[in-house]
Amino acid sequence: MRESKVMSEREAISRFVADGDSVYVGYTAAAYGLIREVVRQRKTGLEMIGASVGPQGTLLIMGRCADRVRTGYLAAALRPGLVQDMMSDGTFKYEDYSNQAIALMLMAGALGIPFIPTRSFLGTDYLDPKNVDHPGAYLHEQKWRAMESPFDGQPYVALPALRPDVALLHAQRADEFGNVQVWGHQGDARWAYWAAKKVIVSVEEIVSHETVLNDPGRTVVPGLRVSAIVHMPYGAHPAGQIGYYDYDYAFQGVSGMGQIVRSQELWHAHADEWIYGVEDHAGYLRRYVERFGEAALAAIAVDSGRTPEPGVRYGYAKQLRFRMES
Amino acid sequence: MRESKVMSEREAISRFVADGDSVYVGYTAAAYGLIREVVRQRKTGLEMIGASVGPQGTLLIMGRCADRVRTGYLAAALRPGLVQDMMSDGTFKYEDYSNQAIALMLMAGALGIPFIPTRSFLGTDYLDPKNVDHPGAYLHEQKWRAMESPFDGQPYVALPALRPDVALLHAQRADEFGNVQVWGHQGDARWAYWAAKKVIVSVEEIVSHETVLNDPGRTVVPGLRVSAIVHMPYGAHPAGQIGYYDYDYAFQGVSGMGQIVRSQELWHAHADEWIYGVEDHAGYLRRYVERFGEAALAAIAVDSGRTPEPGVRYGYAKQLRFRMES
Amino acid sequence: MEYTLAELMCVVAAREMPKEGTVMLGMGLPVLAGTLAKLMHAPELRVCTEVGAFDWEPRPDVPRTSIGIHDFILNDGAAMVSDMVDALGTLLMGGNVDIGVLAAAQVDRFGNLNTLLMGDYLAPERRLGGTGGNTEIACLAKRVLTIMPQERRRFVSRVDFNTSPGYISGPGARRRAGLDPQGPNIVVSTFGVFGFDTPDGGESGSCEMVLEAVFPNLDPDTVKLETGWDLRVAPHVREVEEPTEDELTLLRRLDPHHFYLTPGRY
Amino acid sequence: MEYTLAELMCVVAAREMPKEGTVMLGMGLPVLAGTLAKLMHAPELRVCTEVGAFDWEPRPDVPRTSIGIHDFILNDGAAMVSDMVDALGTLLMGGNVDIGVLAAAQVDRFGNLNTLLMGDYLAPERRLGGTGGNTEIACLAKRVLTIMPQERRRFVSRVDFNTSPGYISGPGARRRAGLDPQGPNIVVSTFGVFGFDTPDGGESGSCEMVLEAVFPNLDPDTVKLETGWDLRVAPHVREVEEPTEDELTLLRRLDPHHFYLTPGRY
Repeated sequence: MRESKVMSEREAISRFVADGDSVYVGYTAAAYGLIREVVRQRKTGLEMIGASVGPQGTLLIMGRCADRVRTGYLAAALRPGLVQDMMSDGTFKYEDYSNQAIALMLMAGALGIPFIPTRSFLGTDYLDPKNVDHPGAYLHEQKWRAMESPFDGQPYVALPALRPDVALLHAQRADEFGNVQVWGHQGDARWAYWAAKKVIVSVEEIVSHETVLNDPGRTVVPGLRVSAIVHMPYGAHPAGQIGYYDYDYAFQGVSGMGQIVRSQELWHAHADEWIYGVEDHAGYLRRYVERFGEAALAAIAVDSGRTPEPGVRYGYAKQLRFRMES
Repeated sequence: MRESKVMSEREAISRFVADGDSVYVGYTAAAYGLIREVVRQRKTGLEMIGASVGPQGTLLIMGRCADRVRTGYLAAALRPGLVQDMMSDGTFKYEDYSNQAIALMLMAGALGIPFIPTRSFLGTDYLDPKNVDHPGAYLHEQKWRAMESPFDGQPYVALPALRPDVALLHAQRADEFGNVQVWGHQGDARWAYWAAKKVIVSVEEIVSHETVLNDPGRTVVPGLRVSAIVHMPYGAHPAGQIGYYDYDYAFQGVSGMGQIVRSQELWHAHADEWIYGVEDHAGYLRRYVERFGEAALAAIAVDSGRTPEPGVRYGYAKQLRFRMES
Repeated sequence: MEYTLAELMCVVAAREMPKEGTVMLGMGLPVLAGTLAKLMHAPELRVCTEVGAFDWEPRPDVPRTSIGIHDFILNDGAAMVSDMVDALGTLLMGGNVDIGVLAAAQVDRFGNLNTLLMGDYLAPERRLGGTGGNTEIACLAKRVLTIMPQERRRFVSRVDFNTSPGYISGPGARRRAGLDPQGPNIVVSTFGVFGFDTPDGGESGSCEMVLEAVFPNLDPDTVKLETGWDLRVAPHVREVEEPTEDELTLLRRLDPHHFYLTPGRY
Repeated sequence: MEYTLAELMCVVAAREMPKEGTVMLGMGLPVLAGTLAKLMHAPELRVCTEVGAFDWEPRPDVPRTSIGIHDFILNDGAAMVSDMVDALGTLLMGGNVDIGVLAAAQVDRFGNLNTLLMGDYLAPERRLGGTGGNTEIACLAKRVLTIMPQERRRFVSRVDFNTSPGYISGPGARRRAGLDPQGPNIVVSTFGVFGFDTPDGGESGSCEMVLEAVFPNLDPDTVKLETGWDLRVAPHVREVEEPTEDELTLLRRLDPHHFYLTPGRY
C-alpha cells in the first residue's frame, strides 16, 4: 500500500528543514503556519527565496532563522527598522532580482536546465559590472550574466536555475499521498513545487484520492515530488487562501506583527504571544479565538466568488473501434 | 461591446493562413477540420510545426500545402511511400528535432526569449557538425547550437525560440470572445496557444462568457491572443476530443486515409470524397452519416471517464477587515 | 466637490489610459487608477496583474479595487488565472502588454524609474522594498504610464539607481540596450501630466519628459519648483479638467479602507 | 498455454520493471509492458507519459492499455494531467524519472538506440517516423529498459544513427557528453534478457551489452546468431521462466485490438 505523507508540522519541519538550507518561502497564500514552526524550532542560517517576500519573511529574519534573501521585493525592508539596519551593517545579505527573474529561475530549476534567458534588466543599473560585489552580495559571478544570443546576437540576461533545498507552500487541498491541488492566481508557487528538492505543503483540506483523480487537471504537483503534507486549516493566516478565508489585515495591527521590525521588544511582544508562546498551529488558532472570539474568524470567511459549473468531463470510449461495422 | 471572434472555418483560414506561413498543426486532438479546410483552400508553401506530426500532417503534404516540417516525429514518413520519396528527392524538406525540443521551443517563443537550453541531444549523432547540412536541411546554423553554461561550463544545447505564424488548434470550448478552455493531457498545445502570432481555434462548444469566468483556471489562453474561434463539433475527427468523442480508428481504414501516401490515386480517392468533395466541416459530417449512419457516430461517443466533484470555489471576502472590532 | 491632488492624480491617470488594449497594473496606485479607468471610459481595457490574473472585469458593484495585486477578488471576473511566469513571461515578455502602469520612488528626465534604494547602490542611504515586477514591465511593455506624487526629491535629474529603464540616457539608448526603442509615454503627478519628446518612438528627439498639462490653479513654474532638472514645457500647456463627481465617488468607493489614498494627504 | 516470443518479451519486460519508482513509457510496446507491470507485481510504479499524464493508475478492470501515449484513457486514474513541457521537461529533465522504457529500430553493443533512419543521415536509405521523446528519455532518465525483437539487422555493432545515447562509445562517454554516467541497464528481446557491463554505473567496465538470460529452449549461440557483434555472455546464463497463465491472460486483455501484438507474429 502506498505510504501516507501526512504528518504534523513539527515533524515535517524538523525532518525536512536543515540549518543553512535555501528555503522557498512563498508569495500569495504563504505557508505562515509552517513559517512560524520554523521560527519555533529556531532554525538558523536559512536563505529565503521568493519572487516577493512578504511579512512571513520578516518573521524569519526577526527570528534569526534567515540571514540572506534572493528576491525581487522584501516587505521587511519597506520601512526603516532593524532589517534595513542589518542590510546596511552586513549582518543580513541580499541579492536583488525581480518577480519575473525569480519565477523564471524557479522554472529553470524545475526544468533541469542550467539557466534561462530573460530580456528584463537590459538597460538598468543592475547589470553595471561595478554593482556585482555590492554590500549585500553573496552570489557574485553566479548571480547572472549579460550575454548575446548565439542565433541573432541580441542581448539577453542569463539567469541561473534555482533549486531551493526546500519549499514551504500552503495549498487548498491534497490527498494523503501528496497530490496537491490548487486553483486561482498562483504567483511564483506553481514552479516552486517542482524546483525545490524537498517540498512541504500545508493544506486547508485533506481530500480523498478519488477526489484528486476525478479532476487531475487541478493537480499542481504529484505526490512523487512531495515530502510532507500537513493538515493545517487557516495555515496561511494572517494571509488568506482562495476559497477558504481572506487576508486578516486587522490581525497584523492588533498583534503588533506590522511593527516587529522597529525593535527587539516589539518583535518579542509579538513572537512570545503568537509563535514561541504557542505549541503549534492548533495552539495559535486557539489563542486567536481566545483573544478575538469565533466572530473574528468568521469575519474573514469567504462570502463571495465564482464556482465552476458542471459540464467538464475527462471522458473516453471504453471500446475503441478499429473496424467499421456495416 | 467587445467583438465576437466567432467565424466560419472558411473565413478563419482564408483570413489568417497565408501561403508560406509556418503553421503549428497540433498533436493530440489535432484540428483536423481546420486542416482539411487548409487543404480545400489549396494553401501552398506551408511549414508544419509540431512535437509529433500525425496523419493530419500527411493530409497537408499530400495536398501539396506543406513543403517542409520541423518536428520530432512525422507519421507520414513511418511507411514507404510518396512522402519518404519526397524526403529523398529533396522536394520535401525536414529538420529533425524531438518532442521535448519542439515543446520547449514553443515555450521559448511564448516567453519572448531568444532561445532555451536543453540537456537532451547531448551524446547523440544529431549534434555532429557534419549533419547540420543534411539533405532535408533548411535551417542550418539557425537550427540549434551546442554550448556550455556560463555558470558551470556544463554542456547544453541552445534551442531557438519558435513563433509559428499561425497555430491551428482544436479545444473543448471557448466563449465568443476567444477565451479558450481545455482539460486533460495536452501534449505541446499548451504553449502553442501563446507562441503563435495568429491563433485559430476550433471548439466543440461555444459557451457563455459567464461559464468561462466561473472557472478561469481552465482557460489555456485568453481572447487577447486569439484571432478566430470556429464552432466545429467533431472538429478533431478522426482524432478524438477528451470528454466528447474518442479516436475513430475504423474511419482511417474504410476511408483509405491510412493509405494515402502510397499513391496519388489513393490520395485522390480519399481527398475527393472527404476533403475536396465536401463544402465544409458540416458537409464532411453529413457525408460521414450518409456513409456510415448515425450509429457510427454514436459508436465513438465517450461513455466512461472522470467528472470533477463540487467543492472548488474561487472565494474571497466582500468586506476586508483592517481594524479588529472589540 | 472637494478633492485632494492625489485623488485628481488617480483620476487623471485613469483618463489617460487607452480605451482598449492590454494593460499590466503594477503595485500601488496603478491598481486603483486602472480599475477606475476600466469602470469609467475603458470597459474594453484588458486588466492583467503579475500574480496571474488576466483580463479582469470587476463587477459593476465591485466592493473594492484589488488590495495589492494578490487580492483574491481578481479571480472574480478574470478570463484566465494562472501564474507569474505566464503573467510576466508569456504575457509581458511575449509581447502582449500594450501599456504598463507603474509607480516608483524616483523618476528622472528620461523617465527612468527607481524602486530599490536611496543613495549609492554600493553604500545605500536607505533600502526600499524593491522592484517586484516593475523592472520587467518598464523593459518590456510597449508603453508605460507612471503615476507619482510631484516632489523635488522624487522628480530628479538622474535616478539614484535605474531599476526600470525609460529612455535611459536619450535617443536610441533603449535599442542599444536590446529593448524596443519605444519606452514610457506618460507620467501623471499630483501637479500635472507629462509626455516625452520622442517624435520617432525613442529613436530621435531629446527623449526628455515634457510638461503637457497642469492641474487646476497650478502653473508650469510651480511644477518646475518641484522638479529637479530644467523641465521642458510644451508650447501650449493645457489645464486638466476638474474631477467629476462620478469620478470621485467611484474612486472613493474603490478604496473603502483608504488603503491607497489617505484623506487629506497632498 | 501457447504464447509467442513477442508476448513473452512483453511479460519479461514487465517482470524486469522495478516494484516502485517513476517510469516514463515510450511509444509502442513499452506502454503495454508498463501497464502489465503496474497491474501485476508493481502497483506502486508511477506510470507517466510524455503527452502529460502523471502517475496513471489503470482501473483493475481497465478495458485496454493506452493506444499510443495519447489515449484519453490515461486521464482516468492519473494523479495529474498537464502538458509535454511538464512531462519531458519538468518531470524528466528535472530529474524525477527513475526508469525510461523504450523501443527502437536499432540497438547497438553500447545500448545506443536509433529511431530515425536506416543508412547514412546524409543519404538515408530509408527514413522512419522519428524519435518523438525517445532521445530525451535516453539522455535524461536515470535508467533505461529497452524492448526490441531480436533480429541481426536490429542488434547491430553500431547504430546507423545514434538518436538516443546508451553508453555511446564506452566508459565515461556519457559524462564527457554532459549526461549522467549511468545509462541503460536492461534490454529485453524476443530471445533473452541483457544487462550491461557497468560495474561502476558507466564510468568503468566495457559498458557493453551482456546476455544474462535466455528464453525457454533457446541457447546463447542462437542469440549470438541474431546479434550483429561478438556478444558478451554472462558466466551463468539463466533461463527465463515461462509466462504464467495470469500474465498471458492479462497481457491479451490489455491489447484487445491486437494494436501491439499480432497473434502468431514471431
